Amino acid sequence: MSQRFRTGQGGRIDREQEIEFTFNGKPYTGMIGDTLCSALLANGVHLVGRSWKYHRPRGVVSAGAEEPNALFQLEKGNRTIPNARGTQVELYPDLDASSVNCWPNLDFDLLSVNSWFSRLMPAGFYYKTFMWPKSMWLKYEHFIRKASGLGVAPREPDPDRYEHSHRHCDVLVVGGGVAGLSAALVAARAGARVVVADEQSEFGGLTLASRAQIDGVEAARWIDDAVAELRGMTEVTLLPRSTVFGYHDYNFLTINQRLTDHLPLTERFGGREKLWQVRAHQVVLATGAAERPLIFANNDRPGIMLASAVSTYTNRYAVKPGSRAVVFTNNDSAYQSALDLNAAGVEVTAVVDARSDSTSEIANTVRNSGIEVLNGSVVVDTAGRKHLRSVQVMRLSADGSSVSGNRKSFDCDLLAISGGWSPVVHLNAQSGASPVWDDEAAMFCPGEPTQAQVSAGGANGTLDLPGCLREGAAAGANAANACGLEAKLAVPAAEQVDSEAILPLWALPSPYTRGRGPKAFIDLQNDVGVADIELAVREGFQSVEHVKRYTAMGFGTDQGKLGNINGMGILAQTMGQTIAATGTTTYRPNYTPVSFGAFAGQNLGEHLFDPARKTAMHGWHEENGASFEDVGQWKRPWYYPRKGESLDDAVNRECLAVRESVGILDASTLGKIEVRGPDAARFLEMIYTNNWMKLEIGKGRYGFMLGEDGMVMDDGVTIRIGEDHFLMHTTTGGAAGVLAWMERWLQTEWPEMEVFLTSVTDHWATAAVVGPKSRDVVSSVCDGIDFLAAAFPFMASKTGSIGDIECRVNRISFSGELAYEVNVPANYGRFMWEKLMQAGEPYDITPYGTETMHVLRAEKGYVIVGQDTDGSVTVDDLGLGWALSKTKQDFIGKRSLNRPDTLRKDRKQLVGLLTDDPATVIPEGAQLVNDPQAPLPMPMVGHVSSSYYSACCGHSIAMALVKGGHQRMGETVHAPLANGRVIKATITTPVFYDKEGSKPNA
Amino acid sequence: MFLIECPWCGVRDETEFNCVGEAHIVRPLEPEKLSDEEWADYLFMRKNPKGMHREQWLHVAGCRRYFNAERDTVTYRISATYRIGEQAPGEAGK
Amino acid sequence: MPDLFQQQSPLVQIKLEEPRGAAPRIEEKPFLGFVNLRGRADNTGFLAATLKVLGCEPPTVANTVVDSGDYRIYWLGPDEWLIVTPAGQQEELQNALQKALDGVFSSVVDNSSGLTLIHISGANAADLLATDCPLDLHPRQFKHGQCAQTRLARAGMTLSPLADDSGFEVIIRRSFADYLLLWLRDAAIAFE
Amino acid sequence: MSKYSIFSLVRNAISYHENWAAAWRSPEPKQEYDVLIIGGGGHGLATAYYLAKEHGMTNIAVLEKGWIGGGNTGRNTTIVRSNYLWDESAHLYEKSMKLWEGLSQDLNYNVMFSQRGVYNLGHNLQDMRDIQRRVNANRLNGIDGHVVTPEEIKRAIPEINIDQGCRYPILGASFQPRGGVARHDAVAWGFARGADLRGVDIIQNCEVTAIRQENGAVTGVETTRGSINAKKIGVVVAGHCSVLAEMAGFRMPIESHPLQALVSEPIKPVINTVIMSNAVHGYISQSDKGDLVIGAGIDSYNGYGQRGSFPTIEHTVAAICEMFPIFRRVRMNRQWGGIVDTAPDACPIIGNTSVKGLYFNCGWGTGGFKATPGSGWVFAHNVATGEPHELNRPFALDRFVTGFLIDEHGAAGVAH
Ligand SMILES: Cc1cc2nc3c(=O)[nH]c(=O)nc-3n(C[C@H](O)[C@H](O)[C@H](O)COP(=O)(O)OP(=O)(O)OC[C@H]3O[C@@H](n4cnc5c(N)ncnc54)[C@H](O)[C@@H]3O)c2cc1C
Ligand SMILES: NC(=O)c1ccc[n+]([C@@H]2O[C@H](COP(=O)([O-])OP(=O)(O)OC[C@H]3O[C@@H](n4cnc5c(N)ncnc54)[C@H](O)[C@@H]3O)[C@@H](O)[C@H]2O)c1
Ligand SMILES: Cc1cc2nc3c(=O)[nH]c(=O)nc-3n(C[C@H](O)[C@H](O)[C@H](O)COP(=O)(O)O)c2cc1C
Ligand SMILES: [Zn+2]
Repeated sequence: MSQRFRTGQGGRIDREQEIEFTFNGKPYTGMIGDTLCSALLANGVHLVGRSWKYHRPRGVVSAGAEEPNALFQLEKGNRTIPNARGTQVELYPDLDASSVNCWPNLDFDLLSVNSWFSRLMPAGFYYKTFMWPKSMWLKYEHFIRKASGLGVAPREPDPDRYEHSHRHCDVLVVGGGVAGLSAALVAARAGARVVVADEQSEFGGLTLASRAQIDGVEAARWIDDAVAELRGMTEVTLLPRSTVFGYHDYNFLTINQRLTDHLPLTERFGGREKLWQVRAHQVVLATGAAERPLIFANNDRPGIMLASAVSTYTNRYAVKPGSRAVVFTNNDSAYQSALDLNAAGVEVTAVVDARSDSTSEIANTVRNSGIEVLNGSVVVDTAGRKHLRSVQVMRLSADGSSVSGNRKSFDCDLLAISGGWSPVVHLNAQSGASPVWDDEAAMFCPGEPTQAQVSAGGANGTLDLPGCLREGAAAGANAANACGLEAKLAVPAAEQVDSEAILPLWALPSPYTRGRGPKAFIDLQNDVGVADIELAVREGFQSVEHVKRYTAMGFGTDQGKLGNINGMGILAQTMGQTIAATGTTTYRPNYTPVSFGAFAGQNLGEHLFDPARKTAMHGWHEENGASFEDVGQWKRPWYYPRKGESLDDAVNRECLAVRESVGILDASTLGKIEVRGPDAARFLEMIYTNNWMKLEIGKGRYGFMLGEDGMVMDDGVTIRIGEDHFLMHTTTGGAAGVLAWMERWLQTEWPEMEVFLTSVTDHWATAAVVGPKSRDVVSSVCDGIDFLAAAFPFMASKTGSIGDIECRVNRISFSGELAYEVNVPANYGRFMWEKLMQAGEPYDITPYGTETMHVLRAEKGYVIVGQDTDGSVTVDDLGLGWALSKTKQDFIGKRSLNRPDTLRKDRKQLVGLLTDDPATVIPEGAQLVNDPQAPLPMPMVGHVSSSYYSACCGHSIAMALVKGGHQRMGETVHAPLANGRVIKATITTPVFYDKEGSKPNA
Repeated sequence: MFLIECPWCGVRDETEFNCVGEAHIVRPLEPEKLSDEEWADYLFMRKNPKGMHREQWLHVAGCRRYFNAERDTVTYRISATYRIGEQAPGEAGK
Repeated sequence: MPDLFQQQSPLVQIKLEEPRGAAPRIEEKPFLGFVNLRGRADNTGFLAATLKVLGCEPPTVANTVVDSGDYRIYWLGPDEWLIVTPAGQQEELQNALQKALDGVFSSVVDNSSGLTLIHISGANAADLLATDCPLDLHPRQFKHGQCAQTRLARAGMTLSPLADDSGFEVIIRRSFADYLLLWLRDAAIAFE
Repeated sequence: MSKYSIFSLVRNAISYHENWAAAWRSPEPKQEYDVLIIGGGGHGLATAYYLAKEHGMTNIAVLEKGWIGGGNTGRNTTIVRSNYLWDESAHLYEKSMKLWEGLSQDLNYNVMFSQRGVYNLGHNLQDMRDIQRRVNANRLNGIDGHVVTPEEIKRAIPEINIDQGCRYPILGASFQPRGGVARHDAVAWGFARGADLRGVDIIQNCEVTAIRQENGAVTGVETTRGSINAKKIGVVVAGHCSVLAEMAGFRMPIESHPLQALVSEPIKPVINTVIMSNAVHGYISQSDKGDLVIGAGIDSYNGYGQRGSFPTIEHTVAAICEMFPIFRRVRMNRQWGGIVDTAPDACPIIGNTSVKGLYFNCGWGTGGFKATPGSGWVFAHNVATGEPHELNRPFALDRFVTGFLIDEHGAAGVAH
């Protein structure tokens, strides 16, 4: 028979819609409106999981975010999720759930043997053992890991989408209980932009399970009306199924909205979750209060449940969480649960109240309804392995320190417990406030806010319905007023019910010798018991943070929502100090766990993880089979393999083509910065190491930029276009940094300098046409330029046109060949490229990529900043001291070159290397030694920064940084490789090709 | 996640900015005259206070201006932002 | 006047598609002229010269944009503006400005190929941008006449709302155009 | 004080664990000590331990402003490796690695040092050059490691995405088999217990508020628990070193930044090694409890708030999902931040200061957990003898004057 424990009427479930689901492979039915847990309870299923350490049988204890036990693996395959909290999983047709962390199955879990050895496994036991023999730890660990973890991660790629949204609002209301709704109503009516987020599927919070009245109608009706009114307002955003999981600085809050998890798998379209990033002028925290359990021996059996959860299951979900109940409390609120159970037809055997007396109206109502109330009594133990069978009750001494008398046993399968209430202060604490202990109410209340925020209702420690409504409305009004609006305070009315004071109880007195009786659990998920805290204190772990870390209390997926406050009470008790002095552990995001996918959003994959910057000729490169290299965010053609060619084949071919005829390279990615103004030259004098004042107009010059620490930071050619006008080229990866760096000097150090910088990197498309035939190619394409060597010498720059299109041609060379860089506005980049290709056809013009560019420049000994330098290399180290002005008084980085270390003669210096065997290419990154026979650690004298086979030279070439290298020409070094091979090489100059440097001047 | 008031653009999200470190570090006029120690002071030594800090920010995704902020490094509260060349708040009369 | 037919916009590789469902329309307005202007706003010579050419002074109120004849002038910074011109007019403008500003500390740089403009329209235009733009796009906060350089996903943009709810203009850098379009299109799926 | 072992565990189980002694005492501070160690993180406690063990100095107090191990020691991603590029770093971290390898036994405290290997991924050609360079240097320095291909990585970590079509594909990695992780808290506690056993006073809730000096030499400190005299003071306060330096009257080349980390919910083991990617800023391993432990990038501003900014977390999680697409459905449980003390060359500063008897050990930045035993060991030598050990001599403060930086940062520097 299905749903045996469903009540005959009431509840917010849709009785018309019975749906099927499976738990651990067994079919069950439930209703739309159920949670997985309420549906299981409706079917009389109480054993839902096993605890983490001892694998004790566990059941549902709560009806919300604090649930530590009822964790499930939901679904299989690519949509599976581990550790879903069953109290917050909405039931949908064909839901497939199974228990986590038990083997072979929930009923018979082999690792429950741990329970027998539990005495050997107190808090921190692993620090004390598994140390011998030393070599065994990895083996021990192997088995420990086997037992670790709860659910399993999916093994297949996630089919779902995750979305993001930024949102600004006047008032963010967190929690849509009655406090939150009243706040939202008042603020929204004043015209505020309001966002209301609640983690549940329905707004209303705890009051959904209440039988009270608001404004003269049933509470649930009032809630429906309030929600309808809010929904009708354009400036209000209602976010159900939305958990505010982080409260950061400057009223920045993050919300995780679940869009489809409540739907059957076949109906899940669109994004699965949406991460809202909200900036709120004002925040109203109306997150409610959570009930605390009471801590006694064997308090973890299935069937032991928070009293408020019991009410929620009976009233909201129309489920009887048991057939015979005992209620155990230290305050008034659980009496309502006794009445709710009674009304639902569950027999309530007794209310056990630790307080010596209870005379409030509700207590009397309970008594009058025929339920026995045992004052001055506590539950001391329970029985029933997989489901509660009975509880044992004893008398509490007047001072609350001990129990006495006979143990009275009550048969029951449900124990509803209430140890008092804890305001949900998580977000208040995350926002920077320190929760404050209220001794009388026995709760941590929100601390003094450090941001524009107010707590209201349960979240503020106000537990009565009229109080919640009042505080909510006031908070809404204040928040709206703080935004410059004029709010009208309207407080919904509800009947005031008086209640009597709570008797705070932490570790309950017990008939057992302290620490020797059955376990009394505080953190159910991590199996932390009272004895663990006592042990921690005994061993010196006395700070609440040490206790947390030593026992793992509060480390679980519930982050101690259920147990932490009790844990702190017990710690205070054990230490003989106040709870205020004990304090709480640090509250941190996330309030409840959030999918990684929600954080990542759509920003994943080839196109969206990070921008891929592309040049105007990118399409051509793709169409012509280029293989690409990532340089910074740019995509650059790496090489253009022809059919069957390897990287080496292609590069050899490309290199030879350039040296023998002509090649073409897309150089658009180099940074380009316009430097303009009367002080432009003076500015460059400071930025670069060489001289700029006298550079002729129409000429370019190569320069090094140093950091103020004297190390090479960037390099490139800068062209003087006019007296006050330069065009600077930077490295591809360095462009943004160089611009920001120069702006910084201008804006902050030399604001009097009249210089403007403008980035034109994206505006110009650049093709480098390189090789002995380059002049023929370029001159046939570009008009209006005299290409004769005398008229257009090396390092000159001229403007002309390609058809009607303006172009700038720079005769600069990074290859040591005759070469021209042709620039056109990038909209014409591809047009230019194709023109050049066409004009180059007779010379078999060869497109080449960065790899060939690297080989060509290495043949000439030209460095690449970032490859041949690493932030610890000076211009002198590169052997390029000529680039350091001897005449300038100052330039950035100059002073650093005079420090003892930069003056050292044995610094690592750039040299060339030649191997004996011309075919042997030393791997880049090889380390160099003088004596490869030396014992380890073997003294190293340098490393290879660039190394290639040079088809043009017919042998391998390498550049290396070698200690004192400039003085070691002709000497031998060795590169011992990982595979045991040692390559011998001779130190040479790094210039391997056209040593006299005549070619580019041709 | 800060909200930062760019002295030019107004209040903007932290992600539009870059923090580039301590403010009011003046480059020595004649570096060559400094001892190695003095140069190292300029180059590397930082106040790095716990509490009020004056630091430089760049509105990198906005107006590309550098400006100064006075911020508490514990609470992260920004008490003022001001343009380069302007006096730091509370500095007047000092 | 250059041969306009030889031009390729940065988005040439991406076919613009009809929006589906309630997704906003995303279209490129290619080949506009973009001229970057710099000068000191407290320099009367600068203001006078620009007024002569542009028909108005460049806006000195931060985050505003003004229309002057065919030109749309965006405030980019206290000494920097972006002038958007109809296709092909940038050269003329640049020359005129340069001439007028002769001897005045200033800089006029053609960046027409470096930028492109995207128009996003439709009921959900603001929400689409809000997917990953941290600016408050509420019409009360960000209206026609205002502009902002800000961030969209992992790239920069210059954004301005158009009159009459007709959407937003987004100016982006050429090399990021591909990325941003793919990104916007992916974000638009949420509204389909 | 009983030795920890399976036997003592059984013996104590029989007596209901009522007889365990405190792992360390909580004494009142004395008027005077021979040495004060300021900072009860792993490094400070290790210093005290080795001072006692190796140098026979026992009249020592460790002063901790909060609870021991509550600083970066208690909030790091626990990655241990020694495959650093430069000789100076490599030797120091390798010394530490050797100490790790016998640490549980030495301390008689299981710090769960788990040598399950560390991968440093390369995502572009320059990354791969740097990896080659570093691994070659490591091997010649006697440090284990080799370069592995994407396929080899995939074999070891089947869940990783080595698809070459993704934005920053994995091109290879360095692998140090002896690298791994350790249980961070246990390191602090183990050193504390070991030091306490040898007579060291561990004094918590004792914040140093001033450093007293006379004639250029230290004489003691003021604390929130009164003033304490000592002629030698070792400052080991990580993110707070500039604060202590200011008390002593000088500045440090240090900036303190937030560095964040996060954990997932516990899941059954899927990652049995450690994976680090500098290029995309994600560091991941899985603890023995089952949570994925993930380190993020550093925030750009100075911060002592032990919290950072959300976008940093957002980017790191995206990087993790890019590397491990299956984790999109796994959930993040908690995130937090620490205060890392970063030096311009990303290397520590260990040694004497201009004040006699005052020694500093800081600048470990994003990567000092792995150095804990080695750092304590060399610093103990430095404090005991007044002179740096050969291993820490290159890390002296004066390198910022001479320019002798050890640029792990610029050169293929990898964090953590
Ligand atoms: C998120 C994160 C991830 C990291 N990941 C790694 C990693 O994977 N691998 C790795 O090797 N390293 C990592 N690190 C770095 C590593 O954590 C640190 O370098 C290392 O733990 C520093 O140890 P410590 O003992 O010097 O400092 P801490 O543990 O910070 O100890 C310093 C102590 O000094 C105390 N103190 C400060 N001021 C005073 C005062 N005035 N008086 C008294 N006491 C004071 C503090 O309270 C603190 O307890 C990471 C750091 C962070 C934050
Ligand atoms: N009788 C008692 O002793 C007692 C005790 C406590 C509460 N109550 C009753 O409970 C009600 C309290 O009303 P209330 O509005 O203050 O609280 P509530 O508990 O009814 O509502 C709080 C809401 O906030 C949501 N929430 C919490 N944290 C959230 C987060 N981070 N993100 C999104 N949503 C979040 C919850 O899902 C819940 O719906 C009143 O009716 C009160 O009388 C009674
Ligand atoms: C390696 C490591 C693993 C952690 N695992 C967990 C965990 O499983 N659950 C948890 O709640 N916190 C975990 N934490 C985080 C701590 O709870 C805590 O946030 C962190 O130590 C920082 O301290 P604080 O949050 O108290 O400031 C872990 C921390 C570290 C360093
Ligand atoms: Zn700005």
